Amino acid sequence: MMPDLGKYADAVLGAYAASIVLLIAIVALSIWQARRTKAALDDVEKRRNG
Amino acid sequence: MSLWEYANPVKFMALSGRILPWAAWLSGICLVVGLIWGFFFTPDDFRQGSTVKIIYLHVPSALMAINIWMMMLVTSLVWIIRRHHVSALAAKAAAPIGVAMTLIALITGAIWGQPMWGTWWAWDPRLTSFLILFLFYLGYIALWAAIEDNDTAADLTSILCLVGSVFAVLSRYAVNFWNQGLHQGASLSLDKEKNVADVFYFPLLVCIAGFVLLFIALVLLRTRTEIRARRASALLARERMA
Amino acid sequence: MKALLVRDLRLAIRAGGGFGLGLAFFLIVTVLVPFGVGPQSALLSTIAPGILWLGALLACLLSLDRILALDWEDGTLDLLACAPLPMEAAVSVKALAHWLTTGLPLVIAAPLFALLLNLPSAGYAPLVLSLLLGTPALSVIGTFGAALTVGIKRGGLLLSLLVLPLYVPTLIYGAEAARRGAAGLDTSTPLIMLAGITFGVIALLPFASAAVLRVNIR
Amino acid sequence: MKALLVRDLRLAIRAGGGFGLGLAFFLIVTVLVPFGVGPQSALLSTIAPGILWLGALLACLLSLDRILALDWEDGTLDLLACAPLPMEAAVSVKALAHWLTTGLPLVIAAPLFALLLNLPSAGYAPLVLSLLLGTPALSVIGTFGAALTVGIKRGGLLLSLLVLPLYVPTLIYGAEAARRGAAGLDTSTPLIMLAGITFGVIALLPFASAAVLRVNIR
Amino acid sequence: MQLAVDTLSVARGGIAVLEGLSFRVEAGKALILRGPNGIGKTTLLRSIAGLQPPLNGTIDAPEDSIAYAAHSDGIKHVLTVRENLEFWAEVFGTGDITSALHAFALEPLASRPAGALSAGQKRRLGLARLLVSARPIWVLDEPTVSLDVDAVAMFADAIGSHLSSGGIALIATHIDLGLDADILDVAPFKARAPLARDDAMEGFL
Amino acid sequence: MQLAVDTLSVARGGIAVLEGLSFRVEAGKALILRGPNGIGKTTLLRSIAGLQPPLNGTIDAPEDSIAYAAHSDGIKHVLTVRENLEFWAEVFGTGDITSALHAFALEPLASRPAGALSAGQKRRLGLARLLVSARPIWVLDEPTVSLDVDAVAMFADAIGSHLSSGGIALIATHIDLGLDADILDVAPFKARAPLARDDAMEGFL
Ligand code: HEM
Ligand SMILES: Nc1ncnc2c1ncn2[C@@H]1O[C@H](COP(=O)(O)OP(=O)(O)OP(=O)(O)O)[C@@H](O)[C@H]1O
Ligand SMILES: Nc1ncnc2c1ncn2[C@@H]1O[C@H](COP(=O)(O)OP(=O)(O)OP(=O)(O)O)[C@@H](O)[C@H]1O
Ligand SMILES: [Mg+2]
Ligand SMILES: [Mg+2]
Repeated sequence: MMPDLGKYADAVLGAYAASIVLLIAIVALSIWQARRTKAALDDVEKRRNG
Repeated sequence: MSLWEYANPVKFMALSGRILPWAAWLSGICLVVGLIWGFFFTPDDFRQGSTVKIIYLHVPSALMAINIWMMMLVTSLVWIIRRHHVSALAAKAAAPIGVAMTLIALITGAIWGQPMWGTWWAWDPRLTSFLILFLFYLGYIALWAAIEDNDTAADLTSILCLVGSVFAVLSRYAVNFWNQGLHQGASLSLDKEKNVADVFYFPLLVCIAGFVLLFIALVLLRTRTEIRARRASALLARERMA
Repeated sequence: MKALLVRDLRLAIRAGGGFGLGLAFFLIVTVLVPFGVGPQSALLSTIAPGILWLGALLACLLSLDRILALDWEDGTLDLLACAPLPMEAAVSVKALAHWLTTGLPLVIAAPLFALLLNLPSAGYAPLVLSLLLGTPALSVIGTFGAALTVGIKRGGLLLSLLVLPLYVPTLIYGAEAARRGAAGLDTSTPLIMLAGITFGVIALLPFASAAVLRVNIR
Repeated sequence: MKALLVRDLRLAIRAGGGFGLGLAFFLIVTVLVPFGVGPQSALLSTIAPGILWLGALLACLLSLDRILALDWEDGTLDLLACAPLPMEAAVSVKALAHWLTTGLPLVIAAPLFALLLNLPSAGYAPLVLSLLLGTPALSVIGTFGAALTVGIKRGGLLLSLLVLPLYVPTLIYGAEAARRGAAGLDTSTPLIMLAGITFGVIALLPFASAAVLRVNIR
Repeated sequence: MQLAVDTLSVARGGIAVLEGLSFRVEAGKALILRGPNGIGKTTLLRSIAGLQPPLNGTIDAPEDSIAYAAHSDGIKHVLTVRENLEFWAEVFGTGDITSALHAFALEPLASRPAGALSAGQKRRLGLARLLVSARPIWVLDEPTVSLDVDAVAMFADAIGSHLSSGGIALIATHIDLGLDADILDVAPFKARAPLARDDAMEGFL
Repeated sequence: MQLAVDTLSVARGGIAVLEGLSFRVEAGKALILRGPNGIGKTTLLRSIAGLQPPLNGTIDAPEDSIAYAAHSDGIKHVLTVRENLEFWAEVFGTGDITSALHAFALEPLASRPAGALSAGQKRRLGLARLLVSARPIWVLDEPTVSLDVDAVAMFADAIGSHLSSGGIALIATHIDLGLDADILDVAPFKARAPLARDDAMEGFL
């Protein structure tokens, strides 16, 4: 299954790993912030609407 | 029905809520397909060997890094001229994504440079101007973070974005004059116009589409977050006054 | 406008800051470099033009927050905003005062410091010329940065972060001119570019600075 | 004392300054050096250890005025002088807070920036070690300088001027250790000297800083 | 000449603090603003002085006619009292500062650096600046803070002659100044709900 | 416990401003200092608080017993009201801030950044700090500046309960605080000739 990366395996795998970590980080950060503010807003709205 | 109506937060929330899942799913599909296709099912380049596979990350992220700044420039202008809050918030929301893209381009480039040029980093014009772009992103985000009043922050960051763009172009020319550079130099067998074979080209296109869609999904999500945060703080203030 | 210039110069002298300190910082940077990179004179004379330009840039940078922050804190900017003086003129005058107290002394003293770093003798004239053409741009761009960060308490470091990428083109052409001069090459292209940048920012940036300052005051 | 430390750290984070900006300045200095001296990587890797130490030093320097000036301006120092907290403890805590927000991040980020300057791979460990040993001394000495200049409005440049000569020994040993490391030589002597300086200033300088501060308050 | 304010709403930190305020001050009159702490007097005065845009409503005054004075007097500590005043006199193109020095009994202090003044002396210098501005409308935020009885009397005199020469004064204060002036309590105009800054903002609320 | 000042002379900028001042405040009493601008009240209070050395004479107070409050309140704008107070409570080792918040009606503002307060609200925060310091002697320089009528009443209450629990207050002010306290006019103690700071200086005069 795994393609033969030859002597550059480290470089290719490293690049993929680093990029995917960064992509996941920005996605996770965005989702986490979205959840948190949504919860905070819902909280305020609930208080306002009784 | 003009386009500007979507600058109203309510309309924007409704529309973006509908687009967001589509963009998210499509970007996920494109990224998975493109990256798997590129990583597992493309041949090695005859000179670069397997490192050519880095192109599927490097080129899309580099493209996005530049284009996100362009998008911020446009939304900043819209804020300055028409004062639509969603526009300013979209610029704010886009910046961290731009930072992530710039970092990916820089890191993959550096990792690629080690086998190709024998060095992690060289002061090549393109690399250098990328580093400067990175600094502009950082300054932009730091300025947003440092100012409490939202509209003031929007005004100042917009003007910074404008002035920064001019200086980014100036730097690009200056850097070119300063050093001829390695990027796309003789060591490269890949040259988009002539040499990129279809085997590399099609998966690359899919990856680029994936990155674009990912950006759209993220910027919508983050803009929604910013709008909610503004609403929450407005409501809190009203509560306090009551 | 003359009143503002005179007052700014007077403040710079009285406050024990002004002329002397920018120079002193420049001196200290040039002195510290040999401690950092080691004392080999060949190496030093290669990097001398670049280090001198960097030192001038950092000395400018460190004094930027004096341009507006003091006037902000004690309310002078509020009062100036009410005064019959366009904000564009005010920021230009302030940039000019900054250049007179910081940039100009650096230009004059640079040959002296170049001695410390073994600058080749062909390099003196291009160094001074490039500094003379380039430092006004540093002051004007710096005023823009100072206007951006004026509302922020101790925005000094943020100011540096915002301003330094804007300094890049000036630094590249300036140092390139000084370097080519030291190597005995033709310096006209970088000098022309430098002059272009300087005139461009002097003509345009005060509008951005004034706009930013108005936003910050409100 | 814990309260003071927590408050200082909190202020550093809230004020949008703190951790990030010192780093950003370090990054920018390392980025600007090649623009100044030119892009040749052989030259850059020779001067890399010295430039990195200088960059760290300047990043520290720029943030020194945050240590005490803000507390002076809003009267906190007057109030602290009346509080049941010895001044020596207060200045030590403030130096510690400064190191945690500025020095430590620099130590951690240095290897990354070393990459930009093509530091030879043997140089990484000595560079980090020397910074780890040396930056606390920079913070403590800087606090002394900040205490000296605290009464002076915008004493930033004067502060640099006073502090830089005091930084020279630290810089010499630190850069020497990093340089020897990069050249594959033995680094133990400069590192021991560096450690000696650091422990010496940590043990003694707070008394001087406190004395100076008491004079300045009255 | 007059200062007219019509259904004005002002905001601080993006939140309305006063709304629906209307008043009119004729030449030769003074208006004193009163109201509890935090009601928005400072915000109102800054808006009238043109330092921040109003949320709503209009402020009508001849152009370049307003002189504003607040706690921060724009006094440079390293310049002398005379140099401080001369600077403002030049900026406003008036030139002569002797009468301003005299009005606040600053002659004996004229060559003292402003940093070496006591709190009340500094305040007197800040008020003297109004005289050299030669502006007809004075907008003053708690002008008598730190002043002793004599100095308050000097201030009252200065206001008196300003008004009798056709000037206007708008003053926010908590204490009695002994001036013969109308008093406006701003408390009833407290904003009920924070208003959005413009239509596009509506969605935020 | 008492605060006793004996033939005190104080100087500012190296020049004596007040001399030969003697007074004594017993536990449970307040003393109000009055005098024209620039007479030296601030200088006197700073000397008593130990912030500057007196020129002559003695100041007698138990060690670590003085809390000083002036115009600069040591308020951090980026911290909330609660965080500001908590910091001082920890420094003085008292811990609980609820009663201090309550005494100056700061509860509704507790989680607001201090920078977003009005002038009077900031002053209330500055005064609340006195309560968390738990020090018996309060040395206050114009404490009611910018305060409205309600807030002045809160301040008077705070002083009242401080005194009735055996505290001491020394207050410089220009306006009437409505406190039941002795008043000392410092004007007669104005230094006649500038004094040298110590014997070694004598030769210069
Ligand atoms: C940190 C280092 C690097 C950075 C910041 C960087 C940046 C960029 C940028 C900005 C682009 C432009 C995208 C576009 O406009 O089309 C790009 C494209 C590209 N880069 Fe890099 N790069 C780096 C290192 C490398 C290395 C080491 C290689 C390979 C040896 C490489 C190969 C390519 C290729 C093949 C493209 C292709 C697309 C085109 O022809 O424009 N890059 N890079
Ligand atoms: N950034 C902000 N966010 C929210 N509210 C704020 C902000 N800044 C100020 N405020 C509030 O705005 C209100 C108006 O303040 P302003 O300074 O105008 O009051 P004032 O009438 O001058 O009071 P004082 O008599 O105490 O000086 C205050 O209640 C204050 O707490
Ligand atoms: N550096 C200095 N050199 C000479 N005189 C000074 C200096 N600093 C202050 N003074 C003078 O010392 C005197 C005492 O000032 P202080 O601030 O103690 O007065 P105060 O009684 O508090 O006045 P106010 O009621 O105005 O606050 C003033 O006359 C002031 O002008
Ligand atoms: Mg007010
Ligand atoms: Mg006083």
